Amino acid sequence: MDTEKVKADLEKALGPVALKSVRSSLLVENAQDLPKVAKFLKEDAAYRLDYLSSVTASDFIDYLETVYHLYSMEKKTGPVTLRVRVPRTDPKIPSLVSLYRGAEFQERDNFDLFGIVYEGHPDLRRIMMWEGFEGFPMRKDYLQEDSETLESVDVEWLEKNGVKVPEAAKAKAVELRQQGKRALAERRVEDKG
Amino acid sequence: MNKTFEAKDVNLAGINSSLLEVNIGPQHPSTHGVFRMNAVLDGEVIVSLKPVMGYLHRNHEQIAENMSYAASMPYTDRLDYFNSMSNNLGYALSVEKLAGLEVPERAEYIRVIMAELTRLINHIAVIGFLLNDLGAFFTPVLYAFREREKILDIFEEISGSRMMCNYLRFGGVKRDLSPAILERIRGVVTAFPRFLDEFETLLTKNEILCMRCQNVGVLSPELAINASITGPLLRASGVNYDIRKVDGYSVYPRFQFKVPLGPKGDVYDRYYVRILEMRESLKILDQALNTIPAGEIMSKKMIPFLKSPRNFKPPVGEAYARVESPKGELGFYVVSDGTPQPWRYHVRAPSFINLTILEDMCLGQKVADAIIILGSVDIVLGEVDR
Amino acid sequence: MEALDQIFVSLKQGILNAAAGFLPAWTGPLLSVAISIGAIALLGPVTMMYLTLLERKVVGRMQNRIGPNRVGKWGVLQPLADGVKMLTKEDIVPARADRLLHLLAPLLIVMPALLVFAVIPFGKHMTAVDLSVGVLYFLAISSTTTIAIFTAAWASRNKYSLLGGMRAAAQMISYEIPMVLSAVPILLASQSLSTHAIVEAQGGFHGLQWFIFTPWGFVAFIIFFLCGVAECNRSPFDLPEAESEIIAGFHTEYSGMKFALFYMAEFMNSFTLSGLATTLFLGGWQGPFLPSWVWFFGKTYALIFIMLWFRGTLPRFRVDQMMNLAWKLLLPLSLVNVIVTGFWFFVNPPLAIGGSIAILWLSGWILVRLNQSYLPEKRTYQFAD
Amino acid sequence: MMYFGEGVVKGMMVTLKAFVASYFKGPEDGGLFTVEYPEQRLPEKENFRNFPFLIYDNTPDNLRCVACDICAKECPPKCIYIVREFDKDNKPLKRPAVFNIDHTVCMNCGICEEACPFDAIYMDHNFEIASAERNENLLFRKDKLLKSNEYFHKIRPTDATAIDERRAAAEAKKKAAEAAAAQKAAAAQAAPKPAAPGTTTPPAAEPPKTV
Repeated sequence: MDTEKVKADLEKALGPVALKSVRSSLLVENAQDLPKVAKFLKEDAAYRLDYLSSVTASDFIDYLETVYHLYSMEKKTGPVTLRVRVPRTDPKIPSLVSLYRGAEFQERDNFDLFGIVYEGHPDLRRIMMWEGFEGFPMRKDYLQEDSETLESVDVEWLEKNGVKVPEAAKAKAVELRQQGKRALAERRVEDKG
Repeated sequence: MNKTFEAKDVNLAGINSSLLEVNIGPQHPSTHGVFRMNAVLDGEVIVSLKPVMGYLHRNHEQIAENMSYAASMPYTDRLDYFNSMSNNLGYALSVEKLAGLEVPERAEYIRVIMAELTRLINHIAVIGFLLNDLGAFFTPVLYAFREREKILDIFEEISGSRMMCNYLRFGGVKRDLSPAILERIRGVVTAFPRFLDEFETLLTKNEILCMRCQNVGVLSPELAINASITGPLLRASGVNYDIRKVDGYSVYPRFQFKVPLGPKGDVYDRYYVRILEMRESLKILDQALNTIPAGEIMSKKMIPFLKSPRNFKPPVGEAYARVESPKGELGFYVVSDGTPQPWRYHVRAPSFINLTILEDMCLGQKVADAIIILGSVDIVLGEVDR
Repeated sequence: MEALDQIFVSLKQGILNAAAGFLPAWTGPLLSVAISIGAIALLGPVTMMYLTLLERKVVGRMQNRIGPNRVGKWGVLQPLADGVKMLTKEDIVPARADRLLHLLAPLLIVMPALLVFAVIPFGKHMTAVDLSVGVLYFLAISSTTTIAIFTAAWASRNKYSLLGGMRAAAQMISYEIPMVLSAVPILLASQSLSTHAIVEAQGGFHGLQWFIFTPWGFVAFIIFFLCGVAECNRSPFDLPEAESEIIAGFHTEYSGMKFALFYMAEFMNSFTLSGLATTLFLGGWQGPFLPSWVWFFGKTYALIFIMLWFRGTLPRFRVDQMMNLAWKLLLPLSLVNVIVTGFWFFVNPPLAIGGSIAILWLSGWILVRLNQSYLPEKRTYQFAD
Repeated sequence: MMYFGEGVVKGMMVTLKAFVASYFKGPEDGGLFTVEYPEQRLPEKENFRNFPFLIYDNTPDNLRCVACDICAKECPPKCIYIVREFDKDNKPLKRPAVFNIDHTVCMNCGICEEACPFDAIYMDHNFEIASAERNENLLFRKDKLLKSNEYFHKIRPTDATAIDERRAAAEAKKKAAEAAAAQKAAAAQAAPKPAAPGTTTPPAAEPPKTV
């Protein structure tokens, strides 16, 4: 479905909607009117896009993005791809669960791995990681926890269970606690091939 | 309508019986992997059921972002480890779409043959495990695995490994099918219907199976479409949506086959739609084996990259290709930034999304029903947790 | 043939005579009782061990595989290996379990299983205790296993075993009634509760006049056998220990020798119930040429093969379907069967045979129609393009 | 469906047929097909790939691997570790001093076999390498990895012969090229005068690629 025709229809039907076609998809400039666009595409007789195939988030360093692939099961027509971009600092996108029940788990998955908050999602919890996990693993700036160096919490736990912790490790733990830092592994510079 | 016991009939106000909260899983004989269901039971009837997953989460998508395109092909085998060939096919299609590669005729036919053989394996294994959850003590599973062995031997002969095939490459396949192998595949394909008939006499009209499976876990077509359910689950509810027909990817439009649809969308329909789908796959395999053309199996542009996969740099852009894997729509969304490593790699896993409405199907049913509803949804945790 | 038939009886007599030589007279009866008890105490566990092997072999063969054949020639020593493993396995008792009841439950379940051996007529003159109320004794003792199972479920303080215990209580009580009622026609026909007399009553046509060949006997046999399978929690009715739904049901928290006792009780129950079904319906040790105990063990193991066959093929019922089958199908059918037996004896033969078959067929058909909602529906599948 | 139990009875006939067939029928038509593993074995398939191994021609220190590190870069789980060998006055040699493959990490995907330009590393058939100790026994060092070309011919005959032919052809081409170059050098050295400036000397034979 070529994006120009879809863009034209949307502007005709919804009036002031900032749309920009990016490669083969349609960028909804302002995140807030995403539900309006999706609702129109779902109910309009010409489109009937009643099947949300996949909700994918990705991290482009200066913004976070969510891509929606919409299909119509009724008319068996091809994908209309919507795209929403939000700043990294406070990523908020209105949730589509009220329109498409299928987005429920996928939005939770994106929240868990990227930290994009989907407003209006009935039960926005982490789905892959355990509750106490901090950080969003799929972001490009995510640093893994360095498993070699011990933090003060680990040292206490080891000593409580009768394990003799070497002096150097204990000193490193105390120093980390004073600086208030977490033991994070630096990003191993992957040779770009 | 199979009258099941509704808690509402009996007035429990007088009795102050509390609800029993049971964790079914993650270590449980019939959750098909490390999958947990927080079930709240009123006697045997399920009042609420929250799925919990993530125990097998390896962050396959981040691993793929730190490796070259070809290096993450063996990892796609481990997504849904029951059908590695259709995972490979999905990934290969999305990268070929991204890089605009042409696949020679013979390679396309080989891919269709491999995908359909994987569909046979997956469906009989699923039916076998469903009967295991129903209590038939391993007999259907072992009949199914006896047939599965024959097909896995063929995979081992061709790709080198039974389940982790890593057989497809971008632009073609790794090794050609010798005439001897084609004969062996034809032998398996002709012997399969006889096994299917025997399997059906054992199961389809079995009164206990019918009593246990009919009108259990009913899924309405509207809810199925709205919840992005795909695969045999959707077609059992009567929605005619098969990606081999809709997208017509690879050389599927050249084959005549039908799409079976179920009338009611309960566990029995999902079981029987899978058996009918196997018969359709056998038709496709027959036609593919008869009309497979000769020719080379790798596109010219990709032969230099066989020796040095790290130098394969697709153009900047993104591509989303989807495949009708035996569990549903398996999509691969790949974003390239011109370097040999993908910028973003996302897998649209059918089992993960088919679980969205597990609770809706299980409310009001019994514990025994919840187990077979989960069995009929057919999840594999490698794909759910990625 | 007579010598071979009475070989065990003469063996016991020989021992008694030999012992009488140098033992005081009053020890005679004690010794005879001791020998009988010894025989049963040996027969019970050994049958159990070799039933586990038979089950694994038969179900294995049904699944195109060999079954245990590593320990001993055809896996003959496998039961010994299992026994040693069970003895050496650590016996874990859950922290918050009720320790006393947790220990008591396995004992409570094995005692009835062994007591019931007393009334089974293994051969001519080979019934341990020829009680005049044999069948009543059997049914009464075997119904106490429900309490043991529920104690096990409640004592191990585990949600799954609680579910299993509830299911066990519901199942065994609701299958007790059709089982007893299906034994009533046999008691009417042989006018006695003693197992010995029942077998005697089936002695006509040199040992082939079994009760199963009468219409009401055949229906009663089917009901009795199905309820028997349900009583010892075996295949289509193995809800109390449904491994795919509630892990191992009431014996989830048992390991080591305690678990072995549960296992032993289940197999001994299935042996004794098959034995009783043979006694009531298949003419116990009655048979044309072979020695009497060969006939008894042959028929019993045939019924046990059917139980294993169930286990190798059939899926499991759901709780409400299982209860419905007992209360709405088997119970009314067994009541009608009692009436038909009466009709059979007080009407002259030609009308009796036709009439009873007609009544039973009609009542069966009506009952199946009444349970219409539980019958499989016809489904049509379209093929879209 | 006339009677209530008809489906169940038909189903049980299937299992009874399987039970009887297991005694009288062969593995092909429904009988027993169990292969009792340690005593009997399934015929080994040529394309089966298990863990990689290094090939040497006739003596272990004449191995084909030139420590070019391509397979270590290509390996998805990064389980190959290579250190190049240096001779006395530390000039790099075309041989690996250390070549470790960690078998607990390797997933036998066969990408190193495809990527190796010197036919040095191929997938083995030996899968019985279970051991009690994980760190030392499953980290295969160079000596444990090296296997002869004859062994390669034994386990993968068709591939081995095809590779040997290709190597022999490349060898022959290289010798021919050297002979031509040597013979041309001799000719050029014997008669330098007649080389008129007009005739451009034929383009030097394309240096033999060692692929």
